[in-house]
Amino acid sequence: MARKNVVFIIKSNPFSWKTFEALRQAVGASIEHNVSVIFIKDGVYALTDWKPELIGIEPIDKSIESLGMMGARVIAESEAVRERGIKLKDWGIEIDIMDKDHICNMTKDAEVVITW
Amino acid sequence: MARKNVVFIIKSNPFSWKTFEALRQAVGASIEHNVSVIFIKDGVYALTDWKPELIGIEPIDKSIESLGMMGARVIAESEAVRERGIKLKDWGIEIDIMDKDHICNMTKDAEVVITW
Amino acid sequence: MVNTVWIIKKLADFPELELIEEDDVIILIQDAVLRTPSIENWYACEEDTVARNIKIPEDRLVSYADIIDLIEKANKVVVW
Amino acid sequence: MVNTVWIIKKLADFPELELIEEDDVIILIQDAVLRTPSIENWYACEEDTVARNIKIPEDRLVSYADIIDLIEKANKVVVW
Amino acid sequence: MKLLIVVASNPYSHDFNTSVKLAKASLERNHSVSMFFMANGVYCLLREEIKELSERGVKVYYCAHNANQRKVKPDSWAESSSMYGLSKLVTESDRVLMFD
Amino acid sequence: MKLLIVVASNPYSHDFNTSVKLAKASLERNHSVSMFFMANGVYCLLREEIKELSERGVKVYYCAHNANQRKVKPDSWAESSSMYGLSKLVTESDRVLMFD
Repeated sequence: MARKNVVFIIKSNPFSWKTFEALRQAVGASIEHNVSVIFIKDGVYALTDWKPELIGIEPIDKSIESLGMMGARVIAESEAVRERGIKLKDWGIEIDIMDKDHICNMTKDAEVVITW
Repeated sequence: MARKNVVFIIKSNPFSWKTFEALRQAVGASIEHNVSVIFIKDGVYALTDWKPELIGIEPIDKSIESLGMMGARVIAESEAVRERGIKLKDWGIEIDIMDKDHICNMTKDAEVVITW
Repeated sequence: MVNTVWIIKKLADFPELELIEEDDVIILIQDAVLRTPSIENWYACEEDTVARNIKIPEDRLVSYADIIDLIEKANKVVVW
Repeated sequence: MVNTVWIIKKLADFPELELIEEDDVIILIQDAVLRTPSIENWYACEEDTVARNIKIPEDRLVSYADIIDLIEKANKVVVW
Repeated sequence: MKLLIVVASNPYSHDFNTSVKLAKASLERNHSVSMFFMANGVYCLLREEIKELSERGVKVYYCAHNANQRKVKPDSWAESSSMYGLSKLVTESDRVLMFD
Repeated sequence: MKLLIVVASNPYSHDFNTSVKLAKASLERNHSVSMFFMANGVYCLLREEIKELSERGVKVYYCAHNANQRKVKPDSWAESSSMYGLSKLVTESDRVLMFD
């Protein structure tokens, strides 16, 4: 079966079940696809040191760790991070900071784009 | 039991089940309260001649008609109507067009305010 | 040849313009039909437009079958 | 004496300023804690703020019990 | 204080979290709390948190029409009601919080 | 064309309407259609429209974890699956539409 380039884009609702489900989906996909998970706009907040359990949401740490183990890339939009003046948490895996142009190119090159 | 001044404010999602449920709620309340249903911002679209059944939503005509029969007031924000250049449908009951200032005063005077 | 079909649900959520290429097509659905975009290749879902009583030129309206055909002809579809 | 307590869920949904009176109080909850308002009498739900790792001065933070007390003291509460 | 919390949001939303936490805080302040679930809020009746609130003294009501429409069959700790029932709860309550 | 529609939105949303209409239109064009329900989308399995699509040839899958979590018990016309199952459907599909 063909391995595909699959890009997940998390662009809003960073502190929600949506982000949790998006990451679960990305982990599942990373087993047989080349997966990149890209956080843009308000989505970048999901990569800060927030506390999901305080607001009744399951933590996303395991999902991000799994993405790292499966060789998936995790990317944050540099403009979005800078504009919000936020600091990303150390998730134990490498988070690539990438500018909009590069993110555009990755999206264009992807075979499947899934947005949340 | 005390009859209360209850204001319902529909401010977004005009073409949705939310509007349908808000109106059902307002009809129920109008049996024993002085009800005003105020459409502001994008909410005013709900008073145009739209076709809910085309997008899988139940029509709101009966609810608006019932509001009229129960003596509830139905109000549209004049600025919101003008900015959007829309024409309100003839719902068979009187729709008051009211400016923001009046709507503010009604909201301030209300005992209960329910927003959608 | 259509490159990417962008299905847009809300206008506030409009994809960055740099994402859209010349041979891409934009299809407005749901409440996105309330405001029309400033770019060239766009269509609006007819049923969603008629349901909202919005005036959009006939030649911009597409049926669900048309949308499926556009998706089939394109390389890729993105719901944004 | 508090007149109306406004509970704000999203900043884009901020009530028109003309709605807010001098003796009103605003409480930011959920994602509304991401951006702070320009007016005087506001608080933010502590748990929602800490959960999002947002820095807000201590004296602006209120617990759920505080929120309930503010609602009790006010004439009216509006979730906007 | 008699507090009425109306929930029309689904159970995996911020509104669910907020309304549960506010209900708990009210109980701790010895207020009388009613919760009314309607629209997508009726799915909340399937969550343990609401059952627990009911056990701790929150009166739980729901719109029977919405529950029926969504094929949700609430347990007996939740009381079947209607939009007219909601209206009567508004009469009895000192404050109403609407989450949708 | 093999079309995969993933639905994470609740059944009283615009996304529900859009995905049902797109699935119908695809069937009429003789495409092969799969629908995958996850997150709040699993509540959609309680709606007749999805059952009808299944009877007309749409393959309906759902995330068993999400259904279990939400106490939704799907009928047998819907196939229990997982995030890995979804990944395999992505492999087989020519186009993927995500609604959330």
